[in-house]
Amino acid sequence: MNNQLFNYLLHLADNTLILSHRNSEWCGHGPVLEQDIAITNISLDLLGQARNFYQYAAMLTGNNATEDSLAYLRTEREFKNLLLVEQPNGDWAATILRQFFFSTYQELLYKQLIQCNDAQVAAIAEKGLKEVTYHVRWSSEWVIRLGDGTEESRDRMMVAADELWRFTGEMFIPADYEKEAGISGFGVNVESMQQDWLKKVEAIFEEATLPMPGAAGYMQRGGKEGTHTEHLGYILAAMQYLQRTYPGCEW
Amino acid sequence: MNNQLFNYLLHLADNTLILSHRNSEWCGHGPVLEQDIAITNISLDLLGQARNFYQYAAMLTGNNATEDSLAYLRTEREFKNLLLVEQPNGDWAATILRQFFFSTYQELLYKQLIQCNDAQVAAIAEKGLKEVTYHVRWSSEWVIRLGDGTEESRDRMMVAADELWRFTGEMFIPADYEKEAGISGFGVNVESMQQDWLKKVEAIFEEATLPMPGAAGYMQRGGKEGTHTEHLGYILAAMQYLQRTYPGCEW
Amino acid sequence: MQIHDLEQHFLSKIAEEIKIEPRDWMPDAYRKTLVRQISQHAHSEIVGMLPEGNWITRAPSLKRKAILIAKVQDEAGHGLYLYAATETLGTSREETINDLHTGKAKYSSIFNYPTLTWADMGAIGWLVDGAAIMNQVMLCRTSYGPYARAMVRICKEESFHQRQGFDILLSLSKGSPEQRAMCQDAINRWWWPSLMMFGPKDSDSTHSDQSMKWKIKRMSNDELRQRFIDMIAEQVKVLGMTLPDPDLKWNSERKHYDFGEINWNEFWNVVKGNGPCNKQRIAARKKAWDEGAWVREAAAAYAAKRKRNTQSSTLEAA
Amino acid sequence: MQIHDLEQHFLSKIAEEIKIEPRDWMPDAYRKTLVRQISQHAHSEIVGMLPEGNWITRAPSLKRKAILIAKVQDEAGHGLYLYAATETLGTSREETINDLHTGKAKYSSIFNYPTLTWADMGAIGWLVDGAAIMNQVMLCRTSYGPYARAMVRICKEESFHQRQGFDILLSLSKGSPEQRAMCQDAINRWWWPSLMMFGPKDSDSTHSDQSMKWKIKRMSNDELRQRFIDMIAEQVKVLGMTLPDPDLKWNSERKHYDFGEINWNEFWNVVKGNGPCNKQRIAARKKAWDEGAWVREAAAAYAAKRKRNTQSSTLEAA
Repeated sequence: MNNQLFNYLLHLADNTLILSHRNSEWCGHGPVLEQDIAITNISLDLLGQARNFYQYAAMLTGNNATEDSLAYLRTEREFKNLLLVEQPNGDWAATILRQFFFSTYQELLYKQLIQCNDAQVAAIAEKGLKEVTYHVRWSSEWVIRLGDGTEESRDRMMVAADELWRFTGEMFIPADYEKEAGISGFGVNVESMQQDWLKKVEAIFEEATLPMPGAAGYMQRGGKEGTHTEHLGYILAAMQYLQRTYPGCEW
Repeated sequence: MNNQLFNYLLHLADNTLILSHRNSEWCGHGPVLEQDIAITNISLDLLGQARNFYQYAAMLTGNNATEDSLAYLRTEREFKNLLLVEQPNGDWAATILRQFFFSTYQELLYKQLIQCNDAQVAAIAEKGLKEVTYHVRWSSEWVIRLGDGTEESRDRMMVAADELWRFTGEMFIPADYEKEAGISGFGVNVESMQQDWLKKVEAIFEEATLPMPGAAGYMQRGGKEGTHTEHLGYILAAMQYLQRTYPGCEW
Repeated sequence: MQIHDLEQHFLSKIAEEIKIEPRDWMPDAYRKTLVRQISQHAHSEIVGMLPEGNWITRAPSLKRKAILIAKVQDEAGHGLYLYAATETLGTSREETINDLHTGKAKYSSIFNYPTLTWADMGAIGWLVDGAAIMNQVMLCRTSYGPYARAMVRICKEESFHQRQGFDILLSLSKGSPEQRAMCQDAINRWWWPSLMMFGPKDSDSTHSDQSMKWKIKRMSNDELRQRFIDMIAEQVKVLGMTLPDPDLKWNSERKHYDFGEINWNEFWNVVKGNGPCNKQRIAARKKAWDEGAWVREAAAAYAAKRKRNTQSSTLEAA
Repeated sequence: MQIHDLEQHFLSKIAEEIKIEPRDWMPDAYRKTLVRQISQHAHSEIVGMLPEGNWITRAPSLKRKAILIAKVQDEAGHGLYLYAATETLGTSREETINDLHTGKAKYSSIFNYPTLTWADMGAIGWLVDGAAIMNQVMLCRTSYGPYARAMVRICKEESFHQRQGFDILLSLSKGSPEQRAMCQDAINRWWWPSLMMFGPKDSDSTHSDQSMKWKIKRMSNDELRQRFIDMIAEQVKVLGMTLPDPDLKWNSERKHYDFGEINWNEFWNVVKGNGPCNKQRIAARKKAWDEGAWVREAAAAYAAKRKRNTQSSTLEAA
C-alpha cells in the first residue's frame, strides 16, 4: 500500500469528520430553525465525505480496518485534520466564517481532485463538489449578511476573523503526503491554490464590507502532522467514548 | 461481601469524586486567586475522601478491584452519586450554593458516620469531618456574602437556588443500601437528617437575606440508583477516556 | 351568510370529509383548538431534537451518527411544516415560539426524560416515534387541510425513524451482554412514558370529545394506546427483550393485550413541569433563541438594506 | 542624604549581600526591573496553571489526579506570593494583572505551547519545572528580600513538582509501547522550548548586565542553560528515552554537554504573541477575570456593609 496516499486520505477524511462534528454541535441549538437545518445539512454532507475517504483508506490498508476503526480508534496525535476545523464553534459568526474559509478551500481542492490520477479519489471529490459548491454559496451569503448587517454582527465577524485567520495558512502549507500527492498525482499540492483562495475571500469580504485580516499575520500549523490545539482531545474523548468503552462491538 | 455495604461505599465515593471533578473545573479559572485556591482545595479534600471510600470498597469486593477500576471502569448507569453533585458549575453563585447544600448535608452525615459500627467507615468520616467543617464554613460565608452583597450577586444566588433546589430532596430519600446502612448500622439512614439540614440552610439563607426556595417544590431523584441527568455522561467521557483508551496500563 | 349558516356549512363539510382550508370560515373554538394542538405538535418536534441531539457527538459508529443527525434534522423539518400550518391559522411563528418559552404552550412530556445511554436512541425511535406515528397516521385524515397534508409528509419520515430505532435495538440485542443489558434498560425506562404519550384515559380527557366531533382527532386516546401496545408487545419478542409490565398478557377474548396500571401521578407531575428535564429543555431552547437574536436582527437589517438598494436602483433605472 | 549617597549606600549593601527591603531606598531602575521581573514571574505561575489544568479532568488515575490538582494549586499559591512581592514595591495586584491582560506584561513563553497528551504532564514537570528551578534556585539569593524569601518557599515545592513529573514519565517509560511512544513524543515537543526558557544567548540578552550588577540575577542565561542540559542529559538515560538533538554529546574537555542550535526564530515568534496558544491563554485569563468581576464587587460591597454595621454598633454601644 502507498503509505502517503493512506495518510492523504486520512487527512481528507479527518478534516471533514471533525468539521462535521463541530457543525453537528449546533443541531437543535441554531439561531433560526431554517439555519439549524442548513448547518446540520452541511454536517451531514461532510460526514458523508469523511466516510467515503475512510472507507477507501480502510480498503487500501487492509488489516481489518474499517471506516469506524479509523475514526474511532486513532488517538489525537494520529489525527491529521487542519487546526481550523477543530476550533470551537464560538458564536454563529465564528461558525459561519470557519465554514466559509474551509468550504472555499475545499471547493478549489475538489475541483482539482476530480482530475487526479486516482479514480476513487476523483469520484469522491466529484460527488462532494456538488455539496461543497452549495456550502460555499451558503456561507458566503452569511458572511455578507453578517458583515453588512448590524453593527453588532459586523463586530462579531471581525472578532471571528481575528480569531480564525491564523488557522487559515495551514491549508496551503503542504505536509509530506500532500507534496507526494502532487508529485505522484493522486492528489493536489495545496500551495498552488492559495492565490485563488485569497482572491475569493477578498471578494466576499469586500461585498461584506469587512476589512481583510492582516495578510502578514503569523500562521499556526501542525494539525496535518498530528500536532493539534488543545480542543481536539475533548472532541475525541466524547466521540470515541463508546467504542473505547465497549471494544469490538457491533452497533 | 456485604453487597449493600459495597453499594453504600460507592455512593459515598461517587458523591465526592463527582463533586471534586466539578470543582476542579474551576482550577485556573476562579474569580479571585484566593478563591481559585479555596475551591481547588475543596476539590482535593473531596478527592481524598473518594479515594478512601473506593479503596475500602475495592478491598471488600476483591476481584482485583482497585480505587481506579471503580472510578474509571464503571459506566454511567453504575454511578450512584446524587444528581446535585453532577450539575454543571454555572457561575460562582451556583458553584457556591451547590457546595453549601452538599457540605451541610455531608457534615451531618459524617457526624453520624463517626458512630457507625463499621470501624473503617467511621475512620474515613472522622478524617473527612474536619475538612467538611471547613467547607461548610467557607461556603456559608460565601452564601451570605453573595446573598447580601450587590443586587446582581443576590439575583444570581436566587437563580442558583431556583436551579439547584430540586436536586436537594434526593439527599434525604434513602436508597435501599442506605436503609440497610441504617438498619445494619454500618451507615446512616439519611431521612433523619432532613430537619437539621433545613434548619441550617434556613439560618444561613436568613443571614444572607435570601428567601428560602419553595419547600413544597417537586424533587428530582434517581442518581443514587444510577439514573442520572444528561450531564454525567460527559463527565465520564472525559474522566475515563485514558483508562478506556489504554486498558490495563499503569500510570 | 349568518353565523348559524356558516357553522352549518362548516359542519356539513366536516361530515362529508371535505377538508377545511385556511380561507374557509371556521368556528373560533375550532381554530383555537387547532392552533393549540398544531403548535404543541410543532414544539414537540423542536424540543424533541434535544434528547436525541445529546448523542450525536457520541454516536458509536459513523453510520449510526449519520442516521441520527439526519433524523434529528428531520424533526427540525417537521417543526417547520407545523409552524407553517399554524401560520395558516393566523398565528406567527414568533408568537408560537414565545408561548413555548413562557410555558403557556406545552410540548410532548416524553421529551422531559433524559437520554442516558446509546440504547435510548433506539428506544426513542422504536417506542416514542412508534407512539407518535399512531397519532399521526390518524391525523393524516384530520379535518384541517394544511395540518392533514403536513402529517402525510411527516408520517412517511416517522415510520422510517421507527424502523431505524428498532434496528439500533436489534443490533444491541444481538451484541455483547453489556449491549443487551443496555437495550433492556432503555426499554424499561421508555416503556411507561411512551404509553403516557397517548394522553389521559378517555374518561379523564378534557379536549377529546369536541375534537372527535370536529374530526380533528379520529380515534380516542385509549384506542390508540391499545393499538400501540398490541404492536409493541409483538415486536419486543423479535428483540428477545421484555416489557416492564408484569400484567401484560394476551387476552384472547378481547383480542388485545391487557396491561398494568399507568402511573398517572408521574404523568401529571411531568406535565406540570416537574419531569427530570423540563427546566433543562426550555432553558436550552430559550438560550438558542436568545443567543440567536443578533443573527436574526442582522439578517433582517441586511434584507432591508438590500430591498432599499433594489428599489432605488429600480427607480434610477426607470 | 543626597541621592548620590543613597545610591552608594544601596550599592554597598548589594556588595555586602545585605538584602534590600521594601522601605529601603532603591534606584528607580532597580525597582522597575524588579516589578517587571517579579510580575512576569507571577503571571507565569498563573498562566502556567492553564496547560496543566487542561488535564485535571482527564488524569488517568485518582492518585495522579490528586497530585496534578495539588500541583496546579501550588502554582496559584506561588502566584500569590509573587503578587504580594510586587505589592511591596508599590504596585497593586489589579494593576499588575491588568498589564497581563493588555499584553504589556509578559509571562514565560513556554506556556504558549499546548498540552496534547497525558505525557505532557510529565514533561512539563521534569523539563519545564526543571528549567524553572535552575532560575529559581539562583533567585533564592537575589538581592531584594521579599523576592528572595518568596523564592525559598517556591523552590521547595518546585523541586517536588519536578520529581513528580519525572515519576510520571518513569511510569510511562516502563509501560506499554503506546505509553513509551507518548513519553518520547512529549520529550521531543518540550525539550527545545524548555531550553528557550533561559532566555536569549548572553550575547543577545538586553536586561542581563544590569541585573547581574544589582545581583537580581546571579548567573547568566547561558550558564543556567548549560547546567540544565547537563542535568537532563543524564536523567533522560534513566527513562531510556532520548533528547531530540543529534548534536547533543558529552564534551570531556569542557566537562559539559555540547548541544545543537536553538531555533531563535521560533523563540521570538512566541514571545511576540504568535505561539500556538498565546491568544488562548490570555483569553482564558481575561474571561476568568471578567466573569469574576461581579463576585469581587459583591465581596467588596458585603465587606463595606459589615464595616458600617460594626462601626454603628460600636457607636451605639459607646
